[in-house]
Amino acid sequence: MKDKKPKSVFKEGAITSDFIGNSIYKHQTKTSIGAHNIFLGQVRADEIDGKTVSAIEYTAYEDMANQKSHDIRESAFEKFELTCMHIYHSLGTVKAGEICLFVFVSSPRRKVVFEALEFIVEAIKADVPVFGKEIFEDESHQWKKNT
Amino acid sequence: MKDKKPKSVFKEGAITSDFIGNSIYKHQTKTSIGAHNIFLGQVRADEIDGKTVSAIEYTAYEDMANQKSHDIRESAFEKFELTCMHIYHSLGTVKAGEICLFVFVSSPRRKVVFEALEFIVEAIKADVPVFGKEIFEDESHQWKKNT
Amino acid sequence: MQITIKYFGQIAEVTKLEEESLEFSGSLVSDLIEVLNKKYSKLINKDFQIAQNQELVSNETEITGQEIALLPPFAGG
Amino acid sequence: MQITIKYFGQIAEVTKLEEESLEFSGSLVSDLIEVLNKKYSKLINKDFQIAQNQELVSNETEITGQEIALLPPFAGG
Repeated sequence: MKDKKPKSVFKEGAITSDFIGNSIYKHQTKTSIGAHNIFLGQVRADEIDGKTVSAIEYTAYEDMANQKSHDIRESAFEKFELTCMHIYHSLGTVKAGEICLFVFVSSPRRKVVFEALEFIVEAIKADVPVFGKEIFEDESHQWKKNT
Repeated sequence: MKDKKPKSVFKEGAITSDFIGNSIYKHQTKTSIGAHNIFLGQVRADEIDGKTVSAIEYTAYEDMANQKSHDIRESAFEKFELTCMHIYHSLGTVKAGEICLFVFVSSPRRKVVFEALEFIVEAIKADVPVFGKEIFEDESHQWKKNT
Repeated sequence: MQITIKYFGQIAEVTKLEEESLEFSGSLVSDLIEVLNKKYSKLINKDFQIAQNQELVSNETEITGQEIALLPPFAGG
Repeated sequence: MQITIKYFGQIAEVTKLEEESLEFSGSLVSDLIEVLNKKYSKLINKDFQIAQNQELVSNETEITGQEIALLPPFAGG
């Protein structure tokens, strides 16, 4: 049994460029870092059968999602020499063009950040129970599915 | 012979987190993008023989560096399905903890951004004539060399 | 035994609720799916996985009555 | 022929200038290196490559008199 709740990765609504910029700024005091790698997931205005996606509404099985994100974090630190690592995912409505996923890894050396970031993003997509309802401009919807 | 000068990748001094945040913000109008990947090079306060690096002073063979960066850009667009791509490198003094390299790639899909970003960063390190003088706290220096 | 089931996303759309308690007399995950398919006929065409105590489980796993959830395909990021 | 050479980083530290014009009577890059090693004895211990017209060239390349540069190891990023 897990003895304490892991930190939440969720933020209500879109992740702003200010938040990301500020997060980068905070790492400038960590002078052992030589390389950062950042992944951002942005909501696409996909056209499906003549209708355009205007937003995605995210929900999650939050407890499991936070636990799985915590597990991914632990195994990333075990596999790769990372100085720090952050994961943020949106809940609720994120409009097309806005950012819904922000993953940030930092290390003394660059080789490791590329590998680590891809590992983490793929694990999030595969293992973290987040659900996305694609809302079209006419307010109809369909359910998103990761590929 | 090259018929026109490629765009400069250089910026005087450190690349600020505001500049990076703003660059992310500008991409929110491009709603075909689904994934961004960003690499940031940060100056490390390495300790070498008991002395600590306080800054790096960057110089470059600017014409050749811009031409090589342009070539890297062209071959990245040829190899990978990218929506956009940006490279910025500092010239002059960048203090430990500050950012000296900012590479930004965006694509409809995520798989391609990981590969593309690593390709571009490795090519910049190998092919772009930028030189770095590591300044220690006692004002002595040594010349940096990419590995 | 009394079990509590959570529904998410497209599955919650079918069940029209996010959580319910059921009296369950089977033993395996597959027994539970059978019960639910009877209760919600539209579930049969839906793609979902079952998590017990926040871990995905197979049809042959025994139901212990801890936190159970029906999860449609993940769409994070 | 009259050629112009640019020096960068650690190399400019040795030559104490960033650019100069030389009368050059050899034909290959290796001939030029020999001339420069004589002029700047400390160059012998330094690691550098030569670019002609903004492309790295080998010792066997012919000097055409276009933009020539001595480049120490790259340290971008």
